[in-house]
Amino acid sequence: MAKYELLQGNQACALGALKAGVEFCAGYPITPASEVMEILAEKLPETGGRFIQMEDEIAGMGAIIGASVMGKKVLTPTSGPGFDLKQENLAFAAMAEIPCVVVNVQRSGPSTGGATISAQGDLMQAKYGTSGDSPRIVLYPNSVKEIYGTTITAFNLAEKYMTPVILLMDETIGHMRENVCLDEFDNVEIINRKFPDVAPENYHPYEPDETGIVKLAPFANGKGYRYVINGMHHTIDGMPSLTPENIYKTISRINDKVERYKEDIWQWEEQQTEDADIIIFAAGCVSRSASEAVKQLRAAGHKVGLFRPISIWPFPDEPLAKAIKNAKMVLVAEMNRGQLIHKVKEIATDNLKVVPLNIYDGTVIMPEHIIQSIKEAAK
Amino acid sequence: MAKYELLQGNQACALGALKAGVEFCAGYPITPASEVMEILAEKLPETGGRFIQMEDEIAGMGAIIGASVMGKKVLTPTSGPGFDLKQENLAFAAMAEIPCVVVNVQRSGPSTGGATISAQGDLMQAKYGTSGDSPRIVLYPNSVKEIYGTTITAFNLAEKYMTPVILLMDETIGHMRENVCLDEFDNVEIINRKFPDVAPENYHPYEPDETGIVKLAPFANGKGYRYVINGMHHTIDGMPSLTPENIYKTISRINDKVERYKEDIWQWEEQQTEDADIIIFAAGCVSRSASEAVKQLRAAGHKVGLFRPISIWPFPDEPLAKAIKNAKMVLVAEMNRGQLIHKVKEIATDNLKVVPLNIYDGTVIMPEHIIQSIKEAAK
Amino acid sequence: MSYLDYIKEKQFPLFTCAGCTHGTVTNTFLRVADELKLDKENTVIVCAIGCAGRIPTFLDFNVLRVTHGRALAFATGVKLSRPDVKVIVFMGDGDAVAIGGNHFIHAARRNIDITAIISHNEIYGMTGGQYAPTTLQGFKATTAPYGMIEPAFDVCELAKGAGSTYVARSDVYHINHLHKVMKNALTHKGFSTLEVITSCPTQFGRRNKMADPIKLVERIRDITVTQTAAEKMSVEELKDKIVIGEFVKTERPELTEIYEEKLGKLRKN
Amino acid sequence: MSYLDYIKEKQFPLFTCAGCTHGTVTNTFLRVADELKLDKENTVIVCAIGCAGRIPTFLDFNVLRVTHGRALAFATGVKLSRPDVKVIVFMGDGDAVAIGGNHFIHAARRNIDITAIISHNEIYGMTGGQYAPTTLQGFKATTAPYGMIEPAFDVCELAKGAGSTYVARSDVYHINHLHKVMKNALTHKGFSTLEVITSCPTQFGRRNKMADPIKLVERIRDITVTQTAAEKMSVEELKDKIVIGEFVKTERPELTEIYEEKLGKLRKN
Amino acid sequence: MEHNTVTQMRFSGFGGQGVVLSSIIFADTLTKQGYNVVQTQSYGIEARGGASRGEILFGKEEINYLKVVSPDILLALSQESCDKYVKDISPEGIVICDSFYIEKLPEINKKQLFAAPLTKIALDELGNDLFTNILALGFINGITNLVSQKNLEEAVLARVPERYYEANRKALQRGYEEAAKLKVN
Amino acid sequence: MEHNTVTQMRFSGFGGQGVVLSSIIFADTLTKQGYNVVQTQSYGIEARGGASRGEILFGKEEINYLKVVSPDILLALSQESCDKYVKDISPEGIVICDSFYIEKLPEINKKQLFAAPLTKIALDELGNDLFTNILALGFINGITNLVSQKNLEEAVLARVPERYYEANRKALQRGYEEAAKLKVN
Amino acid sequence: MSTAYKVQINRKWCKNCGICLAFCPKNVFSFDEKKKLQIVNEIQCSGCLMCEKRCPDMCMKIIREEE
Amino acid sequence: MSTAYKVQINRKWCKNCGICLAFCPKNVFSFDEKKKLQIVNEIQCSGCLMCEKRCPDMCMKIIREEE
Ligand SMILES: Cc1ncc(C[n+]2csc(CCOP(=O)(O)OP(=O)(O)O)c2C)c(N)n1
Ligand SMILES: Cc1ncc(C[n+]2csc(CCOP(=O)(O)OP(=O)(O)O)c2C)c(N)n1
Ligand code: SF4
Ligand code: SF4
Ligand code: SF4
Ligand code: SF4
Ligand code: SF4
Ligand code: SF4
Ligand SMILES: [Mg+2]
Ligand SMILES: [Mg+2]
Repeated sequence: MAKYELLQGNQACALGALKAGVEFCAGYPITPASEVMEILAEKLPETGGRFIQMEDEIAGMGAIIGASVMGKKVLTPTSGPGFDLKQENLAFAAMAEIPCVVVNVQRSGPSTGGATISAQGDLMQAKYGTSGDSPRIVLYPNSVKEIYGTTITAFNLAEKYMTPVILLMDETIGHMRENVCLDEFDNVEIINRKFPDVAPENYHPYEPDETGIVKLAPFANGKGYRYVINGMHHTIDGMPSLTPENIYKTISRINDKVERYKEDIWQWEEQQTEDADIIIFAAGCVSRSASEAVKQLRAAGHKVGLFRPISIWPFPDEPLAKAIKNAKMVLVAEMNRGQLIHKVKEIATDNLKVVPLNIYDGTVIMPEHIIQSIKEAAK
Repeated sequence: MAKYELLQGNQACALGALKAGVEFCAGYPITPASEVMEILAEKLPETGGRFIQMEDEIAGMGAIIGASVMGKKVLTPTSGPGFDLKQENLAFAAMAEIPCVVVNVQRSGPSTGGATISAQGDLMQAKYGTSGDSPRIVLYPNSVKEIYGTTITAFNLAEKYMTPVILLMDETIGHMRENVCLDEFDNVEIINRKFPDVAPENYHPYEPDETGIVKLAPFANGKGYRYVINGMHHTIDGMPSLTPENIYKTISRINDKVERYKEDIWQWEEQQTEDADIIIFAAGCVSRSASEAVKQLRAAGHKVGLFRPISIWPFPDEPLAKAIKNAKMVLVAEMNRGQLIHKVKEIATDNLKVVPLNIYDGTVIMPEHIIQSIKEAAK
Repeated sequence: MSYLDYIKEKQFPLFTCAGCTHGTVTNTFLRVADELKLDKENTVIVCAIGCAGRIPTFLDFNVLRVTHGRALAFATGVKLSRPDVKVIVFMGDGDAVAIGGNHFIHAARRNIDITAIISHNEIYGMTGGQYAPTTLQGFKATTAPYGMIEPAFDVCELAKGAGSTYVARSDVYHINHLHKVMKNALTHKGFSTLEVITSCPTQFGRRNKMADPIKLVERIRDITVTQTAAEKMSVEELKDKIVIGEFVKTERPELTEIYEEKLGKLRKN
Repeated sequence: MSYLDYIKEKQFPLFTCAGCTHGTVTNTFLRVADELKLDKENTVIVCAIGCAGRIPTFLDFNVLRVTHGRALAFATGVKLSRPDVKVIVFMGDGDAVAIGGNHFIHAARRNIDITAIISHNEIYGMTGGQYAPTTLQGFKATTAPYGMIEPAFDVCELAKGAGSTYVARSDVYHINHLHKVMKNALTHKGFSTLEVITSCPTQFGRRNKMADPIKLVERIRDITVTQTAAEKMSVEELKDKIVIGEFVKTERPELTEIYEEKLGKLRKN
Repeated sequence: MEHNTVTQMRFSGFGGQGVVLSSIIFADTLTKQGYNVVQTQSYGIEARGGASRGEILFGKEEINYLKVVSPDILLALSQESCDKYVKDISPEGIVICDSFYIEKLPEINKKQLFAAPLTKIALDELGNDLFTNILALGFINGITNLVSQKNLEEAVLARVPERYYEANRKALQRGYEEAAKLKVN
Repeated sequence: MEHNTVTQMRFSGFGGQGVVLSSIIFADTLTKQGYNVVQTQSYGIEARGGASRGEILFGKEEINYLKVVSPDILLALSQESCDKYVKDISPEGIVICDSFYIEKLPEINKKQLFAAPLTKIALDELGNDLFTNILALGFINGITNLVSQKNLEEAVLARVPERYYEANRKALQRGYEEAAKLKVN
Repeated sequence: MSTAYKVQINRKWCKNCGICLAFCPKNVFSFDEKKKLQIVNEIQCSGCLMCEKRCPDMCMKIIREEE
Repeated sequence: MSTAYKVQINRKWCKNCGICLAFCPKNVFSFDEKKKLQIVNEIQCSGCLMCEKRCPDMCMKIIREEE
């Protein structure tokens, strides 16, 4: 029989990470994300892993990349102001193609804002927070159970595509407890990065095979794969190089892989979109309220559906385009001043009405808000 | 007679800042932005101002905000990796409504990338680099002369709207010298932030009048206006507060003012758009090549025009929408993998073809590239 | 004037937990401010995030409360742009020497005329009890569930190594000593560091079998020794003790003064 | 084996300017590596941005070159996750004690078994000659056009204050001394700091009337004094001198060892 | 509307009284009994001085309301929390008060109000007011009988240190009995 | 196409020879003479060892080409830079070489090639090879006569320390004269 | 003429932490059943001010009264 | 049997900085007209290795030759 237990969102993240095989966690405390590392601090020693609280978020990000270079699966949790500080090293990880998982349990910003206050303010930053073009895989679960599964996915994608993956969470879900059953994850697939399959003499760490994904040997692997990892544009050997060819190759490789495999990365949920005139677009905790709104509105005879991106970056534009093809209106409900709505507008054709619902006072958007917005817009 | 001189882009920025009345500069060296502060280090003592090289970019950003709180006009120059690091304190300035000018002379990223390499990779970051919703005024000149004027505008807008302003530049223009004539700036308007006009007893620093703009008295003003400046959500007195009302008010006030006065902030240039079938959308150094392309294509009988945003944030969406209304195609030429094209697509109607031209190998997009792209797309 | 004239009474009571002796540092500061007749108008207090960093918002000065760890960076801008203003920085230990460590050592190096008052409660109070770089080995914290592993900073040694021209340590039990050294710190010209041993019953005490605020103050009483006493003690006896006193008191040219002296003459007008 | 077996000959010549003595530090390191028979496979070199930070990419080890200032943070992850690996960090002075200052003092506090070799050339070479926190007062830099105003760090004092268990300074003129202390630093257990006085003719020399690389090495010869000599000198005589020698050599439990000792028993399997 | 099949509970008091823990334990028990459960709590400074809060939403269907708006059951262990939250309760909602701290009981329908000097009982009979929160759990269940007392006890023991098993068992039982007294009345 | 009304110049040599400064001074002079001018240069490591580069685009119209692609005038002060850049020159482009360092002169149309031992002249006649770059300016202008020698001299003096005025004047003049010699031949 | 001291607690600010109580050399204070601070021995107060100066909430006041 | 030393410069790497030259106790080196390093006095070399160890470009090699 399925065994249910009561887990907190942040706890589910830590447990999911352990399931995925996390071996190293470094971070700096910040509300509302601290529980993730507190639990890992307790549990990692049991599996021979290590936790360290670093002097700041920059160092936390640096330390996990250092450990990942040694072949470990790594994670660092943070929130708004800390996420700001991690951007530079996050870009390094993307550039040097080092897998890692960065958890951002969102709080209300900007700046110190409100540490215990829920908000969805970092959706664009998660993609565009760093200078230059770098790829970003960003996952955004909406329940405690989904946090567990998505954390595993985050590690899998990081290792598969040799790139940082961001797990975005809401304070609301991170700090909430729900009854969950984790039985279905018993046999979940766990992916580990690939080891080079050529001899050390022929090894060029940054020359991928036809899959487009590099195979970086962990440092000090005892097998003679020795090379340079470097955040400047580089040659296939990792040496700094500023020729147009190497610049082009580096930037293309790190970005193209996420573009190329986007269909493998995309995750989304649709509820009753097939015949819907009105589609609610919502992610994270708001999608829970949206679900409830769909239920109530359907019960009242309205053709309403829900589109929920789980992978918000790469943005599931094709699935969304398909889902809204026959709709007349999309309500984009966000706990910010309008972020993903820009992506929806980008996709929307001229005859689709795109309506925003933005609440950013720290309270969660409730089903009533959504219902009311739809009623008003439909007038 | 007009007096022409040969100035470097970064030098024009420093001189423009002095013209605008800069009194304090703090920063951390980084190519290709260092000249801005090197020149200010030399010149500021002459006007009684101060320069200090801080221990890192975070501190540079912190120090200028500290000085601005004391009523000074302030600037910090940086580039990619340093801009990453400034994000947290930049958000603080936006939140606490402290005017300041942040110069980002873009280099090729992500990460360390190429310090001396030109790129337009930070256009989205300039808006979305921080957690939470915060306003951003971002100006993007395309010539040495325009850098001078735009730097003055940046200070004026910062002081007028009590918010940070970002001056984006290209390595290409920052490091380039051009003959310029600065005579026309002799009588340029210089704006200074407003001093409170109520008595200290009735003063609530974060309660704006009907203009929506706060009047923050410089600290230690000798007149009894004493208060708290704070990066948490706050009351009208600056005290930390997490009530929904105060959260809502704070976030709204800091963002609404930029939205409300966007027509005053918007700056753009159009070349021969009136009858154009094809419009090139380009900013910064690329727009120079685009200009040349327009000239050559027009000479060859093609109806081509140019739309160049100077204020890239707030994005001049209405002007752009107007300019492209009758066009059949927009070519968006960027030295990145496609950033502002998302804004163009957001605005574009179904029958407008939006075509990207992206070169990101460190070389500048040349007129030939643009001409060729247009010819191909028009096929 | 009474020491309470330096606070915003309307904002009281303080948000702190019962028995949080960060407040005792405030108490002493108010008395010293009163004694020195600190000019509210011409004094800027800079602080940041954390329980210690939040308290100054309750004081009736010009108060700039900034991002976690960055108070001294902002303060450097404040002081350098207005050398005539008195600048005081209040920080928690995490704020000052974890995330803020770099600004701390650089402000000390520069010998800029700022007084840094660091409330050392051996824990991250505000965020719920994670270890600080000052947490002594063996003590528990949410991120040190098996006891602190890492060695702790000696904040005064660090200040000294970085060049702080005044360095002292005191605690909330030895309240008259605290008063004396705080006054010295605030009247010192140059960068002065005052580390004060405080206590956090909620986050440190609770996890280390000293939930009662009184227990923690008793502990401070028991583990602190004065410099004079310490001199007579063996290394063995000094293990687990914290020495209070004034460790550095020197004169070096102050940053804003050097600036004025070297660059003042360039001023044209 | 020759010391040149530790480099990637194909990548040579070095990118550095003629007479840049950062290369001399490399030269010494290669000889010490050869002498210690450092295992290329099991050694990780971490470095970052700056001229000093770029040189290690030319060495034939596992080389992790990271963001400016952050080498020790990354190195902490490297070492803690693989305590069996030898970790060496090369940094410029800006890299190590300007932007990287916080990681430096925390790595020292933790006493993690890493050797930090800091090339002190008194300037930001890579970025074109801005002052470093080690630039002595009066010297010129692009950002100190009237001469350096701020006081400089004594990097060894800082390391000591932060808790580094081995602290030494040497220079590129006293090449045999450099060799000796580098060997000691690399064989020390715990966090070891080695500051090496080097020279940057292009950015420091040119602006300070010592454009000729030879002049700068002569200067180093002239301003350095050994500890023994320094002991016999007056404060006045020591002004403008730099003392070379080993300042701290102590034993404290090393971080990864404490971890293993305290938490190793929790391991289940 | 359908969402009313969800029951809302709020546990409140001042920091240190352990109301958050008791809400978690109750949520554990509900989970065990097959309900869908969402538990939330106050965080940060809010959770220290002043009013502390643990909340539960539960029901048989999927729960997509993530916030307690009007509690069907309110536990108040302090005057402040009682005053603050009593106005939120649902029309039929009940209020459970610790009359030791709540000297001014709320003026609501008597049928909806259940009061006992919980802290006093804990102090007098268990020797420590630390057990008040568990005692309150027994009291709530005594009144509402929402869960099996056995499951509740198991849930308590899973969340407290072993050396306090006995005291907590006693507290839980004692609370339950206290409720019985009220019902008899 | 129209953009050919823009003239392209490249000054090249090894780091330390001052080619960037000479390109700036030449651009100053062009500015003074009413041209539109764009001057660029190599930066960073690139600018230290190996080849250093200063470039100019000038003309009477607005300049929107920001990059020298095929120089009409190439100055090369080192073998390396000469070898590297000679292939870029425009069909009619001229190459000006320091034959002291460039032992292997490029194999191009003789009419397009102008060589003199510039560094040697500086060393022998001015006592320091530091003046080579200014000497080269005189030489270039002697050959091209693009600007007035007086304006060029003023531009030089505006960018060098006063104590070197005399030497630089002499260098400029000497370079100009050396070019005259070639023309006579 | 002897010196007496009046002990005043600002109840609105006092959090009943007990620090004044614990270290008062004269045992002037005690807790009531609800752990609320009580003045039980005002007459013994020696005016040492330790309570006032250590109070983390600035709510203790010792007033010197000449009798 | 006397000891002689052969002085080898790796010309591809040498930047002619002159550091070996300046501090050679035996004046083994000099610069030519183009500031290029020359070995002018190999015979005097005492094998002290100062040049080899100080060379920032790892391009000096002193080879001991028994005669
Ligand atoms: C950049 C950033 N990182 C982390 C935090 C979360 N945070 C707030 S206060 C604090 C530390 C509090 O400890 P301390 O400075 O010792 O002050 P205390 O609360 O103990 O007085 C932390 C980590 C933050 N606000 N910003
Ligand atoms: C975050 C960031 N800030 C600034 C820079 C620019 N930068 C590169 S190297 C360097 C300093 C170089 O000085 P130092 O560390 O002393 O090394 P050196 O070149 O002198 O050997 C700086 C500021 C950068 N790359 N990244
Ligand atoms: S958590 Fe600790 S430091 Fe913060 S107010 Fe409470 S007792 Fe004080
Ligand atoms: S700039 Fe200075 S530090 Fe850098 S390589 Fe040249 S001489 Fe060395
Ligand atoms: S010390 Fe202050 S807050 Fe604590 S009990 Fe005494 S008067 Fe109240
Ligand atoms: S003044 Fe001294 S004696 Fe009097 S109550 Fe306070 S502590 Fe006790
Ligand atoms: S020290 Fe080395 S690089 Fe310098 S001249 Fe001598 S051999 Fe050449
Ligand atoms: S080994 Fe000694 S003597 Fe011989 S060339 Fe080198 S420095 Fe001169
Ligand atoms: Mg603390
Ligand atoms: Mg340096």
